[in-house]
Amino acid sequence: MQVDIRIQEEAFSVDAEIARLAGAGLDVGGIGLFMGVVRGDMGLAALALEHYPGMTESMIGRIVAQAGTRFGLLACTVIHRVGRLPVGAPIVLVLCAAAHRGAALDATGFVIDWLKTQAPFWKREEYPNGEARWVAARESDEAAAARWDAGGPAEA
Amino acid sequence: MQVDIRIQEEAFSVDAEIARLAGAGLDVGGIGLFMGVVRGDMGLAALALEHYPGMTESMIGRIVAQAGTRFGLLACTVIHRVGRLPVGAPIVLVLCAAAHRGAALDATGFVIDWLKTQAPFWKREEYPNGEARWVAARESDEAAAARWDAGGPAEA
Amino acid sequence: MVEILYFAWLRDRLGRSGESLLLSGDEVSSVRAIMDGLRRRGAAYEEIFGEGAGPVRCAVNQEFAALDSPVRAGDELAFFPPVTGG
Amino acid sequence: MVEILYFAWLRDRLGRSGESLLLSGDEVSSVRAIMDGLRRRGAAYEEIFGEGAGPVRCAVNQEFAALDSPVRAGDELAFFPPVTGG
Repeated sequence: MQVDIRIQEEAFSVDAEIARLAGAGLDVGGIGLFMGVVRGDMGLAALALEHYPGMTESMIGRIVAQAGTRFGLLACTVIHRVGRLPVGAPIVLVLCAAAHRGAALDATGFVIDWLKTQAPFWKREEYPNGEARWVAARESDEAAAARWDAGGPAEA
Repeated sequence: MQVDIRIQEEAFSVDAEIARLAGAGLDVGGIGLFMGVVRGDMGLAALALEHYPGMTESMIGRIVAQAGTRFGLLACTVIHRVGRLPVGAPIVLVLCAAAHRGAALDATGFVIDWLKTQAPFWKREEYPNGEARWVAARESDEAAAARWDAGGPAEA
Repeated sequence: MVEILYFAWLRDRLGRSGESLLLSGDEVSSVRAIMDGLRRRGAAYEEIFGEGAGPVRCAVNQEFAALDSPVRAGDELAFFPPVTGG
Repeated sequence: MVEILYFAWLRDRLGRSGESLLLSGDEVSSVRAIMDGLRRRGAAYEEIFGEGAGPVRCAVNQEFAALDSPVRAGDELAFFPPVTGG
């Protein structure tokens, strides 16, 4: 499996990342993608994202490796942005390439669900009036990840 | 819901299509995507895709409308290419934008599964030795669509 | 008139993508009756509609239809294999 | 030495992103013992680790850890809120 995991402040090009997957060979028949975007409801101005360097990459690496085995992935790319991101900005990109569509889409859901609960990132919401508050974790994210199985990538 | 359905010979830019979704407003928090690619296994050289103009657009429109209602989509774009497509070329793009990731990814699977069984496209495989054969429909595609429910978009 | 369309291998075997069929103004036919009529026209039609041919689907006015669906003058009737897009 | 790291609102409230803690070469402590030791250092620590503070998670050497996980000299111990990425 071709794996690419990046934590960066810069924006990314989905076309460029999809082109890079071509390196995974001629067996690719389907590509699943999830892109998270800074949602602007509730008057939010921007999100500031921080992470735990080192641990982030290793946790995402573990999630991707498990997705690769479970879904027979040919390639997987995860890009997570950090720093200050305005409303509408892409935050995270998950790309999974497989021979068939079911595996590609299921793996995409698996990776983003586990990333939400296992990768050490933290979001701070910034409002136009200068107020800021750290986002609280959501129980629904734990439940979404737990759907996939009892153990999950943390146990791998 | 912002809807864009196109049947075309030309390639498409995923970045451009994602940028177009921004028109759906500030509530977009997640974008799901499926891209089908001409798989090169078995020595295939190219696929030739034909469709039933008119019926194709109306069937895809029905599938997208049902996905919009069921998953609360904010925007959905479907682009399906026709004509001769070499190995590695993108065939189809499904993009679903929603407030949250679960809806965006589920809707993406719903649209591509129903498109496979309800939209009148036909693929012909072309081999390097000049042989060509029409692709037979797969029962697994019917089963994948039927997962979503008993009725489905055809009944809508 | 009923406009008949053929797609994919049906068109290849017939060597035509469509044809018109005369139906009088108030006559109500069916997909099955039209197929049977076409089969009597010769070997090429027998090859696409007869026993031993591959599975064929049809649409009336761009909606999937069944063999006993009614067909009237002005309708568009299409024959094609099970779809394989996506 | 144990290298201690703080993230997100823990770092904001403490006003520091990390510090070093002296642990003798063969001493085996635990996450809980180190937290208890820090709480005795003053109000800012009590505010992040005490009753009524928000939920806190920890990692030892970049692996999620439990309160009774062992901590030895040379380890990296991080405290942070439940994660909210993606």
